[in-house]
Amino acid sequence: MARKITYQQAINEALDQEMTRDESVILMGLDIVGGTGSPGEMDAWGGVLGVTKGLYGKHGDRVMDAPISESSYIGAAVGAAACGMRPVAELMFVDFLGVCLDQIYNQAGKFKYMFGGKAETPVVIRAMYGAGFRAAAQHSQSLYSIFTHLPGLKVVLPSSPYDAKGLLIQSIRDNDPVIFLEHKMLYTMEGEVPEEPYTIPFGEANIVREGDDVTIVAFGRMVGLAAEVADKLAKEGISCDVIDPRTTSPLDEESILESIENTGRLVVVDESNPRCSMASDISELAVTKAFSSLKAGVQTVTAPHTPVPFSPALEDIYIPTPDKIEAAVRAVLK
Amino acid sequence: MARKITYQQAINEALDQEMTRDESVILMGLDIVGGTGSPGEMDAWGGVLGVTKGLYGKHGDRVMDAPISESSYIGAAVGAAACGMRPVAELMFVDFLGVCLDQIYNQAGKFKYMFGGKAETPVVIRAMYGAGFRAAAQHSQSLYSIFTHLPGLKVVLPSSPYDAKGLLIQSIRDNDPVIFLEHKMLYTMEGEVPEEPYTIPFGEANIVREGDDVTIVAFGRMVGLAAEVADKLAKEGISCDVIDPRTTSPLDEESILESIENTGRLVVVDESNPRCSMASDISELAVTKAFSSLKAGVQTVTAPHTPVPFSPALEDIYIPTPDKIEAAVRAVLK
Amino acid sequence: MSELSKEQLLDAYRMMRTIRDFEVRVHDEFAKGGIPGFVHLYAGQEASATGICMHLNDQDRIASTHRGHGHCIAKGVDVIEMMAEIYGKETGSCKGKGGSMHIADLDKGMLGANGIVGGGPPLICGVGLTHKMRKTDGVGIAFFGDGASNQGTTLESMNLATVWNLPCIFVVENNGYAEATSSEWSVSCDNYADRAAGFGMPGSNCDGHDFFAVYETAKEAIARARSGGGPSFIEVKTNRYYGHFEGDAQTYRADKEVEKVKAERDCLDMFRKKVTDANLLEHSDLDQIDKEIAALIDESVKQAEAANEPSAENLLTDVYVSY
Amino acid sequence: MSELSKEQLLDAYRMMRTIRDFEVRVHDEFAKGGIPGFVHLYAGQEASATGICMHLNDQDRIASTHRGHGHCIAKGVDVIEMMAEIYGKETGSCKGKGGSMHIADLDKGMLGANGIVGGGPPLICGVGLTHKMRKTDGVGIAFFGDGASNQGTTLESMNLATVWNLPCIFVVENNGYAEATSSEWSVSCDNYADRAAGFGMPGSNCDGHDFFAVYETAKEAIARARSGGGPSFIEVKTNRYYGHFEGDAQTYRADKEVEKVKAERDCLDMFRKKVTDANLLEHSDLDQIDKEIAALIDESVKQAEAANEPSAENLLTDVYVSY
Ligand SMILES: Cc1ncc(C[n+]2csc(CCOP(=O)(O)OP(=O)(O)O)c2C)c(N)n1
Ligand SMILES: Cc1ncc(C[n+]2csc(CCOP(=O)(O)OP(=O)(O)O)c2C)c(N)n1
Ligand SMILES: [Mg+2]
Ligand SMILES: [Mg+2]
Repeated sequence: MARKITYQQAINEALDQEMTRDESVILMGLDIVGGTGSPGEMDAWGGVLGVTKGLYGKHGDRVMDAPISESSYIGAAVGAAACGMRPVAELMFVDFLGVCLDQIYNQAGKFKYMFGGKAETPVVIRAMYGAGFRAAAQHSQSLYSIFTHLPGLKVVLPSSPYDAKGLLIQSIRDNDPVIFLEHKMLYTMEGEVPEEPYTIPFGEANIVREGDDVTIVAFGRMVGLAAEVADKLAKEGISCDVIDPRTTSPLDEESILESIENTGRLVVVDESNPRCSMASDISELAVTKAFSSLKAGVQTVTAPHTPVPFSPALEDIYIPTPDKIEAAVRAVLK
Repeated sequence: MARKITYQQAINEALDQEMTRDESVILMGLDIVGGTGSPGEMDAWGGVLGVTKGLYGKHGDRVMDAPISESSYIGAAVGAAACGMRPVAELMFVDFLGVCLDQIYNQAGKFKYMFGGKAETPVVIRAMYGAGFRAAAQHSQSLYSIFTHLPGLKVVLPSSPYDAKGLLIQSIRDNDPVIFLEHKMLYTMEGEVPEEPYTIPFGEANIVREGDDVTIVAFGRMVGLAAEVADKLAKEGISCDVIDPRTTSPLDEESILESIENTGRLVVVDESNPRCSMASDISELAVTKAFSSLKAGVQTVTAPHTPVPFSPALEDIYIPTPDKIEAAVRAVLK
Repeated sequence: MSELSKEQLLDAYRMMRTIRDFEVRVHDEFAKGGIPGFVHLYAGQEASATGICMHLNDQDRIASTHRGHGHCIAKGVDVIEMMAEIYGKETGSCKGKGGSMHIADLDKGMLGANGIVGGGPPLICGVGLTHKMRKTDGVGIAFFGDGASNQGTTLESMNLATVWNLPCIFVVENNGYAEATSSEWSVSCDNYADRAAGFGMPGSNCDGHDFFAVYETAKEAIARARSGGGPSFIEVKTNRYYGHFEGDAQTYRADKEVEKVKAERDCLDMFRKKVTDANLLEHSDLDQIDKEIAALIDESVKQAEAANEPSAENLLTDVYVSY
Repeated sequence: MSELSKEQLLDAYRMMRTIRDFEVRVHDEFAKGGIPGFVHLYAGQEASATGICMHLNDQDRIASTHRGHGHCIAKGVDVIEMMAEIYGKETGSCKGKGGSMHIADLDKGMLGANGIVGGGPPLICGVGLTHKMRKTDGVGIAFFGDGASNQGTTLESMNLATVWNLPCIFVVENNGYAEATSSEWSVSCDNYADRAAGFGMPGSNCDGHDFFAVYETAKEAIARARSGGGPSFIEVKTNRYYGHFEGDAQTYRADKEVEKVKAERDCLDMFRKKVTDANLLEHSDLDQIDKEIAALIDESVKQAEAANEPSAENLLTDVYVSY
């Protein structure tokens, strides 16, 4: 499988292939077509960063722009899912969850339980997340901990083009509501991606690097940074097990625990704010279920408990860096 | 201080006294007056469970009912706070955050930072939370982990009438946005409460029981259950330090760490869903900052990763019970 | 009125009577302490759900509110299972996990009572969209209250339905109050038709005590939606007979407000008078239904009381299809 | 037009010219790579912010949008600090922490550009409420776009403002597009006045290229609000000269759409023609302003480029007043 495409192309391809395979897959969002009702070109944008470009041309009215009314168009996706469609709704930036969360967590996420099992809501919510784009406090957050906290939702954080495609196809075929989060700084990342459709099961971590000295659990864009650090330290003879859980809900506890049992040392790298975060969650896993294996306290590397600053100088120190990850690895080894 | 009043009365008294003291304190919410525009009695409800009853009679138009438009009336509270008022907005049930979260976390919580420090937003959002009322999946959640995750907000969880009054007065006088969460099952709890106004500082835990064997950190309604278990175990010679952090943001890390350093054993009791929760957060604190003191793995007692069931039989086993807390304490002592 | 067959008229009466008796009984049983939780009753508003749902078939879907029993019954949800659900029993429509505020039956096209005010209208856009994509002539009906008409989710959905030209009908059941707050105060437009116009759709209103008025108004809107003419808005002017929820002392209401409506404009009485005056049905036909329904409701309570609580395993099931 | 003093006319022109030159310069500097992040320019819409804010004093407050530079300048925010903010420098209005999408100056009554579409209208209800509680004659102005007019937060706020009778003005700057999507498609009402009526408030519209039209329309609405007459809605029909954000190829626009507006209805040209035709100002007065502003904008860029990045400590400050 020699073909290399970007993370963004992988997402586009997954959507395209699933729409081709299954008539019930429909897309909706803000300017995911672009140009609707306008005098110029239709499909002018294909999403604010071009991720859905071309899909309107191929699939016509199954790709729909919406007015800026996230509650109602995402709610419409939820309602359509409850009627047997497989909608993929784009919430442009995950930061906008504040105007539409109810339809996601109180409706989609709870139907099955509240209705005694007699409902399925196979909706996918795609959203961009993450810092690094100089997009400031309301367009740069990593809010996946919130979705992970909420029962009834599945949460997916692809860290590579290969995972993006396989996880998105799985998300669309999955029968539960899925939050599929795309890191905006990864869109241009290239990687090998098979042309044919394939799925990656939820709840199965990817062991990105194997090692026996330290376990590093990292999410989304942080996976690449952790791997980079692991490669660097490998030259010094420090070997790290770098685990990308790929989905935070469900979580592959087993792989993480197995690794901790082997290494006895854990670093968690999470781009989100630190409180009640995935960094907390994995730390809890270690101290409740693998305490006897731990040889040192856990180290977490996260953003600080602050909004995301606009200033590039500040944003660069807001985001966890390889240096900080390396320091954390060295600290657990002390 | 012999006077005993309920948790609910304590809240009412705090609001009343602060409104009397400071003209800029105003209240808004759904039916916090009750009867607005109606042909019958005004102040007919005083809140859905009567918590604000009588305040309209005393303070008139400074207590305002709103249409069912949480984003706009809570946003109005945020905007008024940015103009120098001290609004206390009631979000009837915290479960409704899904229709108004943006104004809370992207606006109120970020103004100061985004505006380079040149803003203050002294708004208080009061909301009911918690299970036990047979109110089912959309009226029973404990969503404080979400607010705790978000920088810029302070989060308060009073566990007694005394704390409710002192923490609410502090919330109103505080210059940051505060989420003040009232457990609906505690409204009828009685306790000694001074008549005069007083404040309880944020970020100072209350040591509810002192002990040397096990640290129990518990939140909100769970504090009482933990104390009950501690009292029972005390008779067997097991002594528990029961810590009520009272505010989850800021968090009194010091008191918790000090206790763990002394006991070496930690149980966290959190009514919320388990993932990325306060149970995770406190576990992380222990394993990152007090690892060398830990003599055993941490035990957490939480609700399961499910919505809140309606059935009383199921709800009773959904909520952490004294039995489960006791089992957790015994487990960390093994 | 004359267009309805005798069968249909009997059905309409049966539906309204079922709702009424169901609600009166829940009220009584709640007062005796047999029913847990928050319960919002639909008594008084029967003609609304009935006049609208009489037009619907199983492919049509409705979204309801916290005050959902009437909509459930009108959409054909099983009454025995509903009562068990309200009691929180394992034989309930939702195995006891939902309760009064979340009764649903998707197979019947009933997308659920909803604990979130304004929760339903976005979902109904999804129903309309599904019908549109599948090129059926099905429709979606969003029932919501006057209070809910001010929720952003409702307002957005009205815009979306017009922009996407969806076969959706927005039915505001204006019973004068949202909890204790008057709709005259909380709703800023003089007339709901004005608000509909602001979202590019036709708006009309009707007397919610008169089954036939509701039926006729809905007929037009639903026909329009079925034939691709897009969404409509209907205000049903109605009254609720009980408090906002069970336990509400209702001091915000005018003196004798409900008594007066009951005496002068009760939907069951009005229906009976109209159809018997016009000699379309006999009193005895209706009395017969009254008897049947009384028995049915008795049976539902008996079965609900006798049913088991859900067993403990149920706590952890039904969260996901797979996890 | 004649009611405005020479001083005021010069002020209006200066404001519009400042906005225009500021935006043109940001456009150019962005293209050169000097400015990070998402930048949305207000060029073309100057008469809107200016015609409205000319009526305001420091106690009046406005809420803006992602396209906020023009509103800032019209409300008196310092241009030198604004430019530094857009560059992310420590001398910026927000110490470089906010950037283009979050410039604010509460002392000037500017409650912030806002990255959330529909974020401002609820805040403006709070401004109106504050004035009402304090019994001042201050007002609050919510600026928002045609796209934002469909956000639930905006719609709810219109209802709330009427119900609470707040001194708020809702100004929709209809520039024809929300990103690439046409407002003719996304806004369901034929006329924004219809939507205003649905929320119980007067609605009017005006030509957003004509400063005087905006000024007169706003005058009435603001006077009404100041005297306790409640909220109003104004549609300003306008055009944006650049893309949605910098980098937008704008293929969704009609051929020569912007060129045409620029040639025929540019707000600065129209203003100049009107005031000179009426002999209220001389061309030389205006040329003088052009020169001053060009120098000011040059200076702002020079200072912004020379200023320091915020130092690392700033990352952790300003989250709370105390913690
Ligand atoms: C988002 C949200 N806000 C508030 C509530 C609390 N609440 C439940 S019912 C209700 C009143 C609803 O009034 P209306 O829409 O007129 O319906 P009615 O009760 O009259 O049938 C309120 C405020 C809620 N459930 N959800
Ligand atoms: C809640 C939310 N949804 C979507 C966006 C993305 N977005 C930013 S600007 C914009 C278009 C706004 O259009 P309009 O209100 O007409 O303002 P204009 O850009 O034309 O000034 C969109 C969709 C956002 N920032 N916030
Ligand atoms: Mg009502
Ligand atoms: Mg626009």
